[in-house]
Amino acid sequence: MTGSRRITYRDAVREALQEALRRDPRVFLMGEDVGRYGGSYGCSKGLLAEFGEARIRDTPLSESAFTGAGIGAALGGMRPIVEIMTVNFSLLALDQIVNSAATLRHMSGGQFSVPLVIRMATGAGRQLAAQHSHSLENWYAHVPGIKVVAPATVADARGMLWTALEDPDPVIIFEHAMLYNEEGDVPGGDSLTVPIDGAAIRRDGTDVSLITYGGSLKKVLAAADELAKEGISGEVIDLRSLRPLDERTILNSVEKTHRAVIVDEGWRSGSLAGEISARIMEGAFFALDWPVERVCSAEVPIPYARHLEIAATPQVPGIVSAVRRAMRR
Amino acid sequence: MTGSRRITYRDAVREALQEALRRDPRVFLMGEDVGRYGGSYGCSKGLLAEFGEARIRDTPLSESAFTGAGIGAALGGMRPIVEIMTVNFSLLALDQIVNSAATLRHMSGGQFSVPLVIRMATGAGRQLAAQHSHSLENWYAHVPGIKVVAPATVADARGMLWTALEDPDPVIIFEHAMLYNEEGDVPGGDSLTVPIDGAAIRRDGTDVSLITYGGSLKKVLAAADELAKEGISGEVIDLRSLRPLDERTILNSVEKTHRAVIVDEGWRSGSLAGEISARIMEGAFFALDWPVERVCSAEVPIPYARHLEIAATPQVPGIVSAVRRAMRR
Amino acid sequence: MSAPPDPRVHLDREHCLKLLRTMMLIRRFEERCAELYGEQKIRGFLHLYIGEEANAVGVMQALTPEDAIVATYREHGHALARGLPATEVMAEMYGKATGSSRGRGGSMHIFDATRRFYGGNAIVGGGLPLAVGLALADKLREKTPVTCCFFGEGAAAEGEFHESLNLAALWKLPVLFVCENNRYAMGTALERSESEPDFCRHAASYRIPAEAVDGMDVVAVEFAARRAAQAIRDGAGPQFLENRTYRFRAHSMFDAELYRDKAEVEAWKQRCPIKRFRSWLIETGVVHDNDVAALERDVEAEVEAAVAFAEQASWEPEADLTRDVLTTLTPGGRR
Amino acid sequence: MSAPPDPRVHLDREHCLKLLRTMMLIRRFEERCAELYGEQKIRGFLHLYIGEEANAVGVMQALTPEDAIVATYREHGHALARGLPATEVMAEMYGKATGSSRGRGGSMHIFDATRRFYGGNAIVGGGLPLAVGLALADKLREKTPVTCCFFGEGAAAEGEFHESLNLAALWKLPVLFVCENNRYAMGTALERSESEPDFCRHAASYRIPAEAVDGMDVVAVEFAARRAAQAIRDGAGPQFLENRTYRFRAHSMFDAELYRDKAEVEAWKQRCPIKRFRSWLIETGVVHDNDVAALERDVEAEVEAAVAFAEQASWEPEADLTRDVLTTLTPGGRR
Ligand SMILES: Cc1ncc(C[n+]2csc(CCOP(=O)(O)OP(=O)(O)O)c2C)c(N)n1
Ligand SMILES: Cc1ncc(C[n+]2csc(CCOP(=O)(O)OP(=O)(O)O)c2C)c(N)n1
Ligand SMILES: [Mg+2]
Ligand SMILES: [Mg+2]
Repeated sequence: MTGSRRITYRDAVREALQEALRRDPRVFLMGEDVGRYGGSYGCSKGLLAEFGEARIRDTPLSESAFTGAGIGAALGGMRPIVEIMTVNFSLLALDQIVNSAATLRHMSGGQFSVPLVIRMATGAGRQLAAQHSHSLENWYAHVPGIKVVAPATVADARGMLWTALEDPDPVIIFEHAMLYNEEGDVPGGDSLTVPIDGAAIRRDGTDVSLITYGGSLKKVLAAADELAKEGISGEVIDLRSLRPLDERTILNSVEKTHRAVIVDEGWRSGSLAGEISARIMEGAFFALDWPVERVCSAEVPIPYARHLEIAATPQVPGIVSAVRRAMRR
Repeated sequence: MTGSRRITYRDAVREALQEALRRDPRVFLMGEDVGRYGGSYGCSKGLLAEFGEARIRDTPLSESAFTGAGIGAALGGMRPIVEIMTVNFSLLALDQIVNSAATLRHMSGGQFSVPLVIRMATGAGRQLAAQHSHSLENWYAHVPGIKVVAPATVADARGMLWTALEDPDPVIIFEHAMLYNEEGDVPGGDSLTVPIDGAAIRRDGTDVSLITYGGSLKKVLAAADELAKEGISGEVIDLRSLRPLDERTILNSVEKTHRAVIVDEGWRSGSLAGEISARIMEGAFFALDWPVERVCSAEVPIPYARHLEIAATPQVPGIVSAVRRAMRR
Repeated sequence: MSAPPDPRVHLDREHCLKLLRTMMLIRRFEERCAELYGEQKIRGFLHLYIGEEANAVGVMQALTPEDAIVATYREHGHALARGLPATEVMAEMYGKATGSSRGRGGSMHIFDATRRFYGGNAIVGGGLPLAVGLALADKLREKTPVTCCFFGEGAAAEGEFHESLNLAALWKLPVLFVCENNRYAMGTALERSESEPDFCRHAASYRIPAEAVDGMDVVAVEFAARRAAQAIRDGAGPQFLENRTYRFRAHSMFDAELYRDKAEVEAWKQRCPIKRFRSWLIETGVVHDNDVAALERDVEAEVEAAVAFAEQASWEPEADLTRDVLTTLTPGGRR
Repeated sequence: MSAPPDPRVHLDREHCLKLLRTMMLIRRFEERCAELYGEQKIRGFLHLYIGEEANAVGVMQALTPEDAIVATYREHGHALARGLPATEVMAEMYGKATGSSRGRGGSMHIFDATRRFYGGNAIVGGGLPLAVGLALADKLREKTPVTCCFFGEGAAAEGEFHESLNLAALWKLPVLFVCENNRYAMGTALERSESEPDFCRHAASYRIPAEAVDGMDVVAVEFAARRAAQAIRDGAGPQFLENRTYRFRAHSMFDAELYRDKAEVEAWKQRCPIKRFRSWLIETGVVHDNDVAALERDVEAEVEAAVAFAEQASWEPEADLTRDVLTTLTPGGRR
């Protein structure tokens, strides 16, 4: 058993794809520019050379048809991985995802499973403006019949894909665009897979529960560091699975800390943060010493200018102030 | 000034369309089967004869293009009303709505407004199964740059359209499919328009705030009647506008009643009910005597069989029990 | 109606009786459904295929049990022609637990995994990408089935039509596209939905070989489908049929049919695929009046047995509401 | 390059200088943008039009100030050719408050209401339905402008292409569709995205008249665009141009160009629209070396003035973040 290795999130995704393609001949990768270009975020570089055109399929610009084709191929016994360049473009494929992938099993009385994995980048931070910076995780988390995960760490990016592929139902994987260059550790040895159904406590704490996922985890950990200097002990929960939510882990933490701040890059109104706040309301109301706070994106299409983009999205100072408010400091 | 009249919701929609088409030559109606067929729910019957093909435009099955064409026509100075048969099919048009209609003004630095109205049916209750029974109101309510309304009464259906057309920004109108045959009063005289930015208290009460919208209002009022017999006085709030939310009306009520139950036909996880619960958490936590309850749809693609469809969606008995729970009865 | 020139359609008595019987079964089954809709035994949307039977029946002859089928919300005919038991289809219309989809789908969502019948799709055009994917799965595993995708002419205006035909052609996938051109999409006539109403030209613009077929002639349909399926099996890539047909009934049970002439409907009814085929069979002496009478009794009995089956079938327990949302049961659900 | 047969393209010295200057301005402007990207003055996605200048410049000659333009995320060329001030476009690239979109759009979202320049759309194919709608608005009011819609050949695979062409043709809308076929969609070559790579055949399948044009020849483009625009103004309905062109640079600043041969790029560079037109003008004596030198200085000065303008421009105050989300200000916003 070798020790852990340090790699980028991008490499973790690539390794995970490579492993899956090697392990299971039913697995193939399909999407715009996954082949010759190497993936718009470079996650599939080199895979075409190893696995060939049949299994690393460049598609035309046809989000609806190639996502639907992924569903069909899953019905037909394959294990497709569909890459949609970013969540923004997934709007073009939503009909297939919501009306077919999510419904087919139930609507057919349990006759068909759809073992499909859809990966997509999400989030702001690269100054790509209003049509390339969405965080629509809560849209997907709203839909019965699919599972939704958001690997926030390199190890999760490395380990969740195989678990998702083994799942008989459609799994959507959100990769925050700001994570691809991040470095992190992955365990050595063979057991790189990680479960996709439970939250992880990324930092233990006693005073306040900081609940987040995906691209915001890093910011929340930084905020917790800062708060620690003020003597505030934040417990950081990385949701990992956005549907289903690991309600137990959230509630256990809040029952201990009596306070919670949720950090979510989605727009505040109608956000996943709202759902979590409601769950805490329902499951831990009497344990709360202070109303659950939310730190979300401003209600604005994300602007291009750097200072405006920063102002529009959750940042460490905003998280720190929300916690101070919750602590009545 | 004549007295009020009793008409169906369907007729209210039709009258509102007719009035708008008569008042403003820039208004036109566009969508699948709005002309010769008279609208899939019969809301535009007779309009083709009065206004002709140019203004009552039957479209091919092309949700993305004709919705986008509505956006373009609005940019070009018209006041289009786009009818999407039901919210389920709007998934095919979401890219245009979210990436263009909702962003154009901000993304252009304020140069363009998009005075577009999109009407669509929503909701379950007609045994149309998993691809025709969605309630995706919270998806739309999540998006900055658009307004979202849900007329729950005949008078609102009659009065909101003109207000929406006068609004310089895109307005989405959700008409619950179970309402079209409902009868109700509309005021006589000329002032039929109603505002689209405020909630309405449909029944005063003191013990518990019952917050709902659209197709669930009738059920909530029925539940309130039943509860009154038990001596529980429910205040019924009809949100009317789902984006922006009239937070003030909600909070004022909860500050008075100290308890709230939200009834929302959307799936529970990620629902608008979650957002409202979170808003109450944030704005009225210390006024609450009991955690806010939600009555939502079950986490299942809506099934065809009548008894299962009923079991999957909010019903009077479920609302009554939630209130009893909140009242600790 | 002329005898088909291709030897692969064997118009022997047995086969002819089968074609006729299947069309009659669909017709009778749906007439009964319309009655049951009136009695509120069947609810939701009910789209009848009456008048179009030759299409499903003809095409299905060209398919083997290994082939896959993707249909629309107007799919009773396809389901029955594929061999789904009328009992289960009827029970599904009732919403019963023994229905093809355990009562969760209803008329628009008939499925049968064992017969590779992939529904039943109520999103117009939504089945096209699925068919592409099913064919891709077969091609990737070097299997040779055909995936047959039925859709209406109205669906051809949707972007999915364009994207799917392009993918299928680009990747040379074994898809048989069958456009059932019944000239109306709800109340919208063909000429108001298509700038180019000749669908073979659309297919050609993706370099997909296409043929227009008399969709009121079951033998012509069978012949064209066999030829197209054979081309696919021979590796020629996707093929396209435009079946020119007509629905005799309203779009659904809610349709007042304001958009078309009664005379037009009557003219098409003269071309009823069942009547025409039956007359031809009797004229040519392949079958006799008493054969037809026997078939009628037989079909009637099958439909009535289906109704009886559906009537006595049990309801899915409410407790199983969230069963099969995911493959592993979701705990909780309603709240 | 041959002189155009149509008298409506007036190749007098002044017009030639204008064509040449505009192409040179776009080229220099974008070369400067690439440098500024290296200096991190410009961020986000930056898609250069270098090599394709003849298309925007040629087409724009056929349009009047009343006409409308819908472009893509590769739209600096279209914006400048339409007459947007280089200063405002550059300030937008910087994200400054005096930029065309107050810094909210950046490179991919240049807008100008006064010039009917409707962006700037970063959803591939997303502009097509908007163009249909703009044209519909004009038609409904019995106005006669043309709406000109630019898009790449990659966009033609999207469903929106199909739906939009069908609508435009069906409703005989005054849309000039300009497909800028530069043979690649990011790293995907034409033959891997289109089963039928001849776009005129696609246009024909909607009965839209179409013409393929040498997109490296500004005069040929102008000529074709004038003819098509005139046909639209004459009431012939939508027209389609396939401009065969090439981008000399990477897709965006993040692209390692693994997908195409250097030799291919070099071969196309030999056909540089600026070089060719300039040589032809000099050969035929329409302009002289010193005219070109003067233009170069002139263009350089304009671009440097734009950079200076952008450099000194102020930032939008953070407090105005949620300004213009709605036409009436939204209270609140961030929380
Ligand atoms: C995406 C979508 N849009 C609209 C509808 C409503 N709708 C159901 S059937 C239909 C007409 C379809 O016509 P066609 O494809 O010709 O099939 P036909 O009904 O004639 O068999 C329409 C508009 C739908 N189900 N899905
Ligand atoms: C709907 C959508 N899918 C994917 C992308 C990512 N993307 C941006 S440009 C591009 C290539 C477009 O190619 P083409 O239409 O030929 O235009 P070109 O870039 O060659 O000018 C892609 C795939 C996008 N912006 N929008
Ligand atoms: Mg039809
Ligand atoms: Mg291109």
